[in-house]
Amino acid sequence: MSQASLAKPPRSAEKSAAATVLSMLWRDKLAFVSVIVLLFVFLCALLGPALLGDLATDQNLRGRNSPPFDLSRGWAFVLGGDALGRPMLARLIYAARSTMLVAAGAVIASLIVGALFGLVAGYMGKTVSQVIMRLADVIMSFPSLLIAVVVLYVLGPSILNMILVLAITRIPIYLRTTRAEVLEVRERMFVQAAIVMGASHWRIIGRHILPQVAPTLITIATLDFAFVMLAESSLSFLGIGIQPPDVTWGLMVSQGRPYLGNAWWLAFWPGLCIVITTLALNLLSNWMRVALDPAQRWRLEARSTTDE
Amino acid sequence: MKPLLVGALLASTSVTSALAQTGTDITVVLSEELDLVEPCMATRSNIGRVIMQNISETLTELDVRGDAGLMPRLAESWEDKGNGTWQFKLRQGVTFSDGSAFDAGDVKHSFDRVFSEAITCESKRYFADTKLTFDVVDDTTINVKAEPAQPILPLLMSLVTIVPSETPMEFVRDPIGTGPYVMTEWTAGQQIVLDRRDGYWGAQPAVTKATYVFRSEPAVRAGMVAAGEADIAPQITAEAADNPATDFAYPNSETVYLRLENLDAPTSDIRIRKALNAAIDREAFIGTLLPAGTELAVAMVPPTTLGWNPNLKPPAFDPELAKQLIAEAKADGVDTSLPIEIIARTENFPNVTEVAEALTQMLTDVGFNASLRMVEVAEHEQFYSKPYPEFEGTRLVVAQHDNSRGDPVFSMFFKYASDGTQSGVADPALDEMIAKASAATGDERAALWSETFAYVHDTIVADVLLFHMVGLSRVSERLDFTPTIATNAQLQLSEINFK
Amino acid sequence: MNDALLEVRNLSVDFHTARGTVHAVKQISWSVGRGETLAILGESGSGKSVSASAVMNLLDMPPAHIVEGEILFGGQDLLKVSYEEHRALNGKRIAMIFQDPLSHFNPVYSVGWQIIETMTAHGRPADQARARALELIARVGIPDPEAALHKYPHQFSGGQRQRLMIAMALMLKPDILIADEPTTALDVTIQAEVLALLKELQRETGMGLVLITHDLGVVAEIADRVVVMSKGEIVEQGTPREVYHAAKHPYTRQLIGAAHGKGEINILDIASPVLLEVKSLCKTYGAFTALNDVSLTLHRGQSLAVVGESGSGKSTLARAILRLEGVDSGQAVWKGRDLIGMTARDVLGMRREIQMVFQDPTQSLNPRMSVYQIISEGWDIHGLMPDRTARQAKVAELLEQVGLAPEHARRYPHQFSGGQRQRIAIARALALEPELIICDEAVSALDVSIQAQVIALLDGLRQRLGISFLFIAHDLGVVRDFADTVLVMKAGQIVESGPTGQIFSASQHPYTQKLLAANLDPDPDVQAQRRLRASDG
Amino acid sequence: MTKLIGQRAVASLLSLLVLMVLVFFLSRLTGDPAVLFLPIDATEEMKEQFRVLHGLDRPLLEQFNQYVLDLLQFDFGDSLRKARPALDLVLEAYAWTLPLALLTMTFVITAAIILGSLAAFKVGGFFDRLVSIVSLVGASAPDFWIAIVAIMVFSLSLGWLPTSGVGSVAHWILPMAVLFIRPFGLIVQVVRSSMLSAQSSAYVKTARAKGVKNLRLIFIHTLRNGMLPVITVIGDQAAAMLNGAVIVETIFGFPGVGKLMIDSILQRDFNVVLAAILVTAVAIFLMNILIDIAYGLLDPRIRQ
Repeated sequence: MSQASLAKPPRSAEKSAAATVLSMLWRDKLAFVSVIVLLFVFLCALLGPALLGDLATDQNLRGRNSPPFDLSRGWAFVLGGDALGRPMLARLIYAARSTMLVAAGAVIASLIVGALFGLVAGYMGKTVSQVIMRLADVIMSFPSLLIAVVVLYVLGPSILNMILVLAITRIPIYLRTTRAEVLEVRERMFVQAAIVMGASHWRIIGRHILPQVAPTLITIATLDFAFVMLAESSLSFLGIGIQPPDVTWGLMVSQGRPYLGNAWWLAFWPGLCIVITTLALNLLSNWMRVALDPAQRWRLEARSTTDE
Repeated sequence: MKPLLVGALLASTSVTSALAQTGTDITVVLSEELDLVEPCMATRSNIGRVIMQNISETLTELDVRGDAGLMPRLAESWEDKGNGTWQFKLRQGVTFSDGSAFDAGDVKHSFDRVFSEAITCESKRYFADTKLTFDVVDDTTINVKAEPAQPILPLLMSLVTIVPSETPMEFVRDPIGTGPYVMTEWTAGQQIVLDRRDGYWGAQPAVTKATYVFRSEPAVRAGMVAAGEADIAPQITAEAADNPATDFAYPNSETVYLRLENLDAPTSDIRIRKALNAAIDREAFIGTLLPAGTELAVAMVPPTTLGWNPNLKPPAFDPELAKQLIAEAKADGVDTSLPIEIIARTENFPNVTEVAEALTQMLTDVGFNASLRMVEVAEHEQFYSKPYPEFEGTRLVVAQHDNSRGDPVFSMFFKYASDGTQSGVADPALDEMIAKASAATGDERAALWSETFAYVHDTIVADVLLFHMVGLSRVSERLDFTPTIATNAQLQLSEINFK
Repeated sequence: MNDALLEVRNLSVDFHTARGTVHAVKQISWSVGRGETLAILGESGSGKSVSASAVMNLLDMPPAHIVEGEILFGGQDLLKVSYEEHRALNGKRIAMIFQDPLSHFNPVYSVGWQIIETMTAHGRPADQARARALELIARVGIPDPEAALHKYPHQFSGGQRQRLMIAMALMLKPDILIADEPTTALDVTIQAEVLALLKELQRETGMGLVLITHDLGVVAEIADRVVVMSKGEIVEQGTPREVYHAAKHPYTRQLIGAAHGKGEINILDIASPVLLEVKSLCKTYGAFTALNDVSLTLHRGQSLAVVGESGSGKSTLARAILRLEGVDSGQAVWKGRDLIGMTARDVLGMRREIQMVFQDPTQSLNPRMSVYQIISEGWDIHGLMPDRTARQAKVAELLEQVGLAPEHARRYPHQFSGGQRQRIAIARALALEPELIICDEAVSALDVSIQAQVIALLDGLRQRLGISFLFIAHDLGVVRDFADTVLVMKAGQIVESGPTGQIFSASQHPYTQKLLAANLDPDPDVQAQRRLRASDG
Repeated sequence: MTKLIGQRAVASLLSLLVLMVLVFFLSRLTGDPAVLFLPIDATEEMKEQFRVLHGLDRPLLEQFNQYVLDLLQFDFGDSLRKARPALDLVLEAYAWTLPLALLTMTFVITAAIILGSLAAFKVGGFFDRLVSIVSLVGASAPDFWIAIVAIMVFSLSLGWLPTSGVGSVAHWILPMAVLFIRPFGLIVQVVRSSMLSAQSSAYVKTARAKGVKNLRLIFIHTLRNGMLPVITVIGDQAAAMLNGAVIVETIFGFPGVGKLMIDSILQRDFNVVLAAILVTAVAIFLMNILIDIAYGLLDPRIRQ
């Protein structure tokens, strides 16, 4: 490990990709912790609901708002109980799934659609590009609240529809970024080189342009993940977001807000979950900015740990 | 750019500060802004709280503090002339805030406005099937003829505010009334100011000036009174009401219930309806999700209403009974596995979401295939009013109904008659009972309503009646004021005194 | 050496980077006196600029770390003075100009503002600074100085910008001017003018000039003394003549050997068949004429050079032949078929036969593809070599052919040096076994010694594989050792063409002659003679 | 420049048209305003009367034609609920939103530039990390949560500031502070990284070689260049604020356009929604032109 990858590194290139990524992560301790946090959240989202069973949903009106750090009601109540007497900890784990589902769904959907249109807008002629950009403008100026109400009213409140609402509002971000990057990348010499070799449009887009654009998009997506979580909670606050029995952290904060004065833990823990996850995503995206760029990657590649 | 900003700041500072209330001026913090300050819309509670009896007055007034029943206001007396005609003797020496004198012509004009095609006045709905003809006898006497005869016409008169006959047939922005206050300022989005006026016919109230401001967050409203920025916060939540010295609970005339469709499977079976009633642990909500003081409902109207039946008992919480009833129904071929969707509206009342979640859980616990759907107000209306959308199972609509008018007639037809807009029942016997009670007067009327309530509650178990709600108001300690059941719909400044 | 104005003694500088410590310069010493010109000669990575940056306190510390040494100026050690004292010297007593004046001017302020700031930053009144600026702008040969004052850097040409940069440096009549590659990005004729200007100004002011360069020609033209640097060390020093004629260190000798213009001149084999015939190509961009009736003939196995300064239309010609750009009129007949009118489908076939090597290999290689992917991409496109093992073998073979190792196939472009990258680009071009390779300034971005290697490689390929080359360059010297025929372009037109030997020895057109004259010879004696002749004529 | 603005205007006008059509028809999918305006017990006749009064009974296309015709005469229609011209309501709300947005953005920009520049000056230092962490954490918390906690702490517990409303200068502090957090967190990061890359630019080297002082180096030479990417982000954030700060306005009872918008959407007050969207779009268009002008002022290369 201490072998520096100096000037011309015939370093054990056989090292598996996973190991390389791990060691690069280890170099940035904050990103490392972030990944652990996110993995944990992801595991909660994946397995939590199945493991918890009814623990997260069983109500107890007469034992509501029990204070945190009291183990007399079992480990699940270590973070207190909510307004319906359900254990906060179990609720948080249970809510992780839909929170992640909404955020990831919205981000992935908007990323795919936005990037696709952005590629087309950036690569195709001026007319197509103009039409797409104007459409993006329209979406940008379309108030997300109205989209939310339209979708909610016409399609009903569900996680899928919430994903739809949030995805629509985020499309322009990816579209604009992709287009701007494509406009720049397509003028680069290696794209010209590919044309000289006879590469088709799809090949140029897929092999030469997309890989250059992807890291930027992924970095933005990571940040956007955080943004979407906050946007979702804002919609919940306004009463046009996720509705029970579905539950997300954002909804929990919103529902806990009347209790801030006398049962702070109802809104505090889910808020903390959002802050921590958002923070982790931000730090991870900073790391990715470097790690996904081959020219900068060396900064994170293994080197003597005694180096400062 | 700078002058603009500085200007904006200066402008905002020039607005009277709401801080540090002193003397006899008060500030009231309401939950939502008023769209209109239109007298004929005063029956809408958020408008009524500002206008009703403060700016505009009515001919009659229902006593909610004592048991005086219907009291004179702008009408000094009234009598049934028979044949559906009532004669009202009007108070003399009353002037509007614009200086003009009040007479019978104003009363006629006020009603003409209500029934006008040019504006959509709320109070019109109370006269849905009644045709009124006005006959101005002299300046202080007016005959009102109702077809068909309307036994509670004097009570209905407490719902229509009187405006001067010059008032145009469109929504006004500067309401003129006979009340003790006059609106002196309306800054959209910010505040409405009422000033006490000279020349009011009655006793001068203690409050000289009332400023109404609007904050949607209950914690903020409660906090404003605590911080001295406001004197009355009529609607706060139980969570925010943590100071017994300032926070009052009072029945607010709202009744929460689950509307069942008696024609839909599986709720068409009375055993299922009984099971639903038995499955709900009503007591568990009180003092937890709902404020202490909330009462269990046995009728659509609060106990202060005419004909309320004290003999009815709320169904006991008995999950075993519920399960047994379901099993019986199932044995008789009722498909008890059909989905039951509980429809509740966000922000219908404080903690509505939690209440709906708990209800769902309770129904699920006894074996119903229940699920919850929270909807927003426009969508709720679709489920609540006819025609109801199709559904494979049945929908239970969580609804809140307000009747502070003292008579069940304002509720029973809509909620229980076959043609009622929000009715889940189609029972000819019940239709007849409602019609009979509506037409009756006096003690007979009370008895008939009583009977009807019993029929609905015990005989056909038409719905799942849940709670008579309480409202919570925070009142500054410097005021001598106790909120009442009417505080929901009106807030008479003349009832407020200073300690 | 006692009259040295500025003296660097035993300076060692380390850079602490994530990859470990790099010794940027090791115990180097040099000095420069009044009126003297010292050249610091070296290739990229030799550390030639480090000592100058240390003099100006421009090293970022960290990562830089001055290990030892001293820099003596006006009786004090510049490494020991305070930041504020050092700042007071910068621009006033010691000034510096840089390569690439476009990026070294602040793009958002007017040129006048920036020139005047040199004086106001040192407390001189603004009106005085303005007068001085006008005087100097006129002196460096910018027309209409009053107007120039208010213009922005991007509104000038490259040569003008460098002149303005010089004016800015000379505002306070510094004792020392450090010029870091001042002419590298400029056309040869402009380079000659700028060097002449520097020399004149030096004569006028008597300042000491430290000139950092990679170009032996520049050294030969201007330097009184030269230090040669390699890998952070001074390997040779003396007068340019001493160094050129009696180099002791192998590196210096290699450097001198790499200078072009020494080898045999290639002769065109007229017997070989015609491969490409360009007829009357015309192309305009708005009012600008990029190609004006350009015609040329290229034979199989020929290496045809197109030489011209920036804006001459030489790159447009290459791009037009490759169908990367349309033309207004004309033909380009490739093996009997007109490339210009070809359908998209036919173009694909043509793409295999004509390949291109671009100027900057850093940009022409996709940074996210491995060398293997880069080289084999052409096969994917044209559906060739489906067999994986055969492919791997062929990639390895190609890498060896261009002087790289087969195991390099797994790496990514950023892991290579500039010369290595250009070899990868050549391997990529070779992979499709083309008949013609168009090299667009393929060696301009490379160090001299690397240039020589790459040119030797191309020449070898031409001889062994019989590939034809269309070689586009701005520098006549570069093409002498490689091309058999030279076309000289100016303003979209071919002004002269002929066999290489003829162009170099008996050029007809004055522009060609001017180019040749401006092309600096690495031999100080040759340059001295030329100067003599120029001053006579 | 004028030509650029002209092109932009044409493009924006097209987008505006599409936007108007979309909003007009989509909003009418969301239900009948009559049932929301009238009480639940209202008769069908009353509802019908309401619809007739507001032309909601006519075919959708006819309604749209009428709307466009009115719009051409600068008539945005009346609010269905407030019986007032929709445009008046929107402009009144803007009189609050505009100063709030401008003031907050002024503070955000000032603070972000100063703190971001200073953080970039000593990368990895204590101050740099402090700014990064505080801005990240602040920007990661739901704003309604921050708003309510801020009221509890500063108004109720400490009693320093009024809880809400718009009476005096003090009333503006909390809403502005809450509104400040997120754009600040974002912009300070952009300023920092932009300043970092500007600092390593070649022209900074030239300036140092000229003997330019440090502070002048940061705030005269680097900042103007570093501001170019920042302006884009500032534009986006300002646009978001011109859309109204829904949450902050709702909680603090601030009569801005965000509150007006959410209320109108929830109440299906179509004319107000449309007017608000159109006015906002124009405001954002004007702001984008300001941004373009700012670009031109900062960077002479863009002026041509």
